[in-house]
Amino acid sequence: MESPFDRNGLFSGLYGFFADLTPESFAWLAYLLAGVVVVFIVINGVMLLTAFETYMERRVLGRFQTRLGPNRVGPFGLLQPFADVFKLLIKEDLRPAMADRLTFFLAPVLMVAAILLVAAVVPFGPNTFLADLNIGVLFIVGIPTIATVAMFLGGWGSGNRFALLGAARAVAMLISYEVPMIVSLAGVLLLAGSMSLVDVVEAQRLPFIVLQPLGFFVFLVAASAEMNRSPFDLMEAESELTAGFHTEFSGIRFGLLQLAEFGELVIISAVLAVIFVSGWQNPFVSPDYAQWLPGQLWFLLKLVFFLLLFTWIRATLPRMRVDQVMAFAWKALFPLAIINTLVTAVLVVAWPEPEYGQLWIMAAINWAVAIACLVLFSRFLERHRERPTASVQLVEIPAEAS
Amino acid sequence: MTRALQSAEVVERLQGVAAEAVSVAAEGEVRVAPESLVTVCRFLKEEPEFAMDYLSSITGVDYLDSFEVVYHLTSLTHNHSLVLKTTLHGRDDISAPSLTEVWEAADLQEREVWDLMGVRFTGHPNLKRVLTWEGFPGHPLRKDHLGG
Amino acid sequence: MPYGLGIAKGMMVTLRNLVRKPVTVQYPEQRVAQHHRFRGEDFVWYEERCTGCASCAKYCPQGIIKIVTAPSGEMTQEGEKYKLEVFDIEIARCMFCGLCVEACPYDALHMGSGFERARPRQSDLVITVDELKASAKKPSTWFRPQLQDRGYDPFQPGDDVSWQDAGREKSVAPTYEEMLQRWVQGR
Amino acid sequence: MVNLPSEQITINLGPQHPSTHGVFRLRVTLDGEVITDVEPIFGYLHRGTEKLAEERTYTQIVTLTDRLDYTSSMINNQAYVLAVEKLAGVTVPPRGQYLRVLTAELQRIASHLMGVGFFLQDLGASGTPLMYCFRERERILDLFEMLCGARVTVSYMRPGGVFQEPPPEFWPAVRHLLDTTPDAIAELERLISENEIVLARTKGVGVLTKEKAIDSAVSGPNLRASGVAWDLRKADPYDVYADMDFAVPVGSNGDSYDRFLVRVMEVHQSIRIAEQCYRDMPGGPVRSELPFFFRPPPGDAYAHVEASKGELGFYLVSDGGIAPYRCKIRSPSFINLTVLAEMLIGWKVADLMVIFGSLDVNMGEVDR
Repeated sequence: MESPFDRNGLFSGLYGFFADLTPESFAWLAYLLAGVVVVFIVINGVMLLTAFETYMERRVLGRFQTRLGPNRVGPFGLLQPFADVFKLLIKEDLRPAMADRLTFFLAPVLMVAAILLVAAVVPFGPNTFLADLNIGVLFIVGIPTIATVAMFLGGWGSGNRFALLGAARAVAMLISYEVPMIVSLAGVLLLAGSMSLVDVVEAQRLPFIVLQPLGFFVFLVAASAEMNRSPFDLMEAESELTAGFHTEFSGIRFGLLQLAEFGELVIISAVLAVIFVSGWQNPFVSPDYAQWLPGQLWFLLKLVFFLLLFTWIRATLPRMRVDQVMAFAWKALFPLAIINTLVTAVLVVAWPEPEYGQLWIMAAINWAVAIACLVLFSRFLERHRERPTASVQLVEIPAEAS
Repeated sequence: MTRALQSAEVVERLQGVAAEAVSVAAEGEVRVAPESLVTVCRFLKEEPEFAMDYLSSITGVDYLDSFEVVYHLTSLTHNHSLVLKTTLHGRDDISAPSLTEVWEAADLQEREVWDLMGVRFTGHPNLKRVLTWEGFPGHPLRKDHLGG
Repeated sequence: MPYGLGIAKGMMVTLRNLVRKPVTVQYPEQRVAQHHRFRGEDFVWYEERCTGCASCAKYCPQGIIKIVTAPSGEMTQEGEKYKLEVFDIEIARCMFCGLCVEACPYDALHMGSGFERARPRQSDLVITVDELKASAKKPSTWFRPQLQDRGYDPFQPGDDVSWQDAGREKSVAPTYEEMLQRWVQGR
Repeated sequence: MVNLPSEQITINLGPQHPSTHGVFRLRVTLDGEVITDVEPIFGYLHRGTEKLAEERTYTQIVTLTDRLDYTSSMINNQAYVLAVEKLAGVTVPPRGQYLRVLTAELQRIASHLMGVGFFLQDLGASGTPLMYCFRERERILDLFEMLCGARVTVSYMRPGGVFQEPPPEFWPAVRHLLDTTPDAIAELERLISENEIVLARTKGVGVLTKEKAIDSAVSGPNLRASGVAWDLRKADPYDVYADMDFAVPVGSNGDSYDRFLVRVMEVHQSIRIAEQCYRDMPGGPVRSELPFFFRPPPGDAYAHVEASKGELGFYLVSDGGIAPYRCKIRSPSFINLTVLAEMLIGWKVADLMVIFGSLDVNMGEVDR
């Protein structure tokens, strides 16, 4: 019997395996079993990746700050995430008296569920994914919005004013950043001609980061806002709101929120790797040539690269203010995304079936537009004509004779 | 070097403002009667010759039979300084006029003197305790606090 | 200046620090080199040098040194040495200012160089006279230039200072011959 | 547009809050994100230093001054001993004065580094600038340990000088520090001072006008950032500052950025002063002999220094006894907070910490 998922090697293989074991009339059972096994692999894979990410982030951030980072639990501190989870599990689960029971309990669960849902459509390698949705791109920008609802539920349900402020910020900001994020992907969709993530990967004869510098930039920034990473971590700004929406969460609930946060980081990095640096393909050569490494490994390397990039950004940048964040989304990112879409649309109309060489011309035009936009926006956003440090001057005062 | 003003000269200049109320306390120090403190301070601040624009500190000192409030004034314009002292007799319910309308800097410092020394400043907009809490028994910097 | 250049500069700074050697010191295994003047808590006290004058107790801003003395009947020639029955330093309240050491006229009390005397109960944070007698004689050189001048380091193992060596009279005080010459033969 | 009913909320920032620099409480009334009312509440760290001083001898009080502004204990020591010397009429040997200036400037670097680091931490930089600042500060504290056996609560100065000659290894260590610190500060400046986010967060935020600053007796870097060229090291030189050649950084806008930058630039000037002290260090004794229990003549004296936070003054009244009759501490942090409430109103919660952080107050000194 032919598998309903032709391109999904992992799934169809498992389906074939279970179909052999079960009678012909129980095809649905084989389908279910294969699904459960793949879901199991994906969820645990994402969880392990997240655990590894928390460890890596802390170590690398430590090194950025010339510290060491956690290195006590296990070799090189590798077991630190597990120690953290164990600690959180045995901690008392506190619920504030003012908290709304339902929303307070629902928030962490909903948040983790939303993140794990996104993992369903991410192709982790050739033939290695759970589902190849034909609206995959929409799915990955739509589903994380549920996490926003969860944040608001958690912040509102805590009955804490810091949490409420954090939740209000979260809703205001995340909804704003959805818009440039989606629009920035429009260029990619025009080039790929499909919303399926597998199609997007296979359409990248040249990685889309080369073809879509502006789209990549907008998506990177909007995505780091989407997963409330520095410099957009307003909703949990520890210097202002103590911990924002998760001020009141403790124990494993806090753990789940952290899992969701870092899980989202992993997922977004995976999506970035898939959409902009050609997923499981070798980004340095055209897919027609040798791939040097297995696709899954390429994917992992790109994923780690983006995780490190986000860590680097976090290590350097201070936080923006809430109104500046909004202004940035609407006044800078949104126009940039629109410009990018328009330029790409024109190019796609000009070369509907581009040769490899024509791709490079398209890339050159896109880069020129990106640099022009950067210069233009610098002019536009520049409020201080002179060097900012010129506001303080050294004054020589003669010491009065004593 | 910040020049300490000659108290005799200052007293002489202040004769037109508050003749009876001022006297020389020591070198660079002028004693002012509490009633005319605000007038004197306003004069010292606004008269260009003195331009005492900077109220460095306000100190309360407990001399058992009286309290002394010491004001350290500085002029950033002329780089000279002057010390004003005012004596408040009695122990219970003593008060001095507030200088908050002359210098904003008097705000927290007068609250501190009230809190720790128990000198009430009349006319202060928000005379509450600062370092101790509302309902703290007594004023801790008084010499007789807790019988000590 | 184009927008984003400041951020890029900052990113390069953090990147450069990524490859720098971390400054972390893994405390229980590694230790920072302490200076020999370090004012620590394991006070060093020489019974032989102490006269029980209680200057240290008087000089202590916190008043945490408790001294009880009694006539000992020893050394009555020199004016009778006092026996110290109690010499308690309540280091729970000590702020390690070292004024007691500065005060000691006979160089009998010295700061120590330790800092790890954490105890669960405050009552355990008292150094008694017995403990002082038994403790390792590794004084800090704080306010003791005579120790510093001879290159003594409390962190060198086996370099204990005996009571004869701890005082500053050794280098400054005139010898017996000198005194004899000046005060007896010279007259 | 529908008029939804809304109400203001009151939140308590502190006493336990990640960025209140100690135990400080702000009762903030918010309209959405905008601050409409602020009431600062102090006193959680009140230890009664002034009362304790009345029970201690003049030398013993030195140890209390360490604990006022624990990030700049050397300068606190200096202010106090200057007041005692003025009261008792004691002269200090030149080497003692130079050592005081050297250590005070090193302490100023350490304190400003800490102030800048925590300011950037309040901006939300996840610890990186703070870590770099602490790395440099740590090296200065190492010097202090070498000098007097303690890193933070130094108790280094005594009425009449400093307590003891520095050990011989102190001098090469100072040389190394003076050679390497400017590069480290330059790195910090590259990291942060032109960062667009920092500029957007701090430029024009929390403006303190010149007139308001003078009227409220704001002092130190905050006053200078508002455009007042007033530095007690220049205006009323104490110890050997009159012989030192240095410039005073003066801001023009009085916003949070200027306050931050004035501190960074003062660090460079402090290095310059320390360099001159190192070069011109005279020989001789470091301390004029003064008995431990000495009795200044009855009278009063006020001495002030330019501490890292502003004008730190000690007003001592003597009744001829071994302890001061009254010891008043004019703490710069406390008086700088006079302007806080007015500066905050109308800004957002996120700006609250920026403005508060840029004032660089130390609660140990506020509450005394």
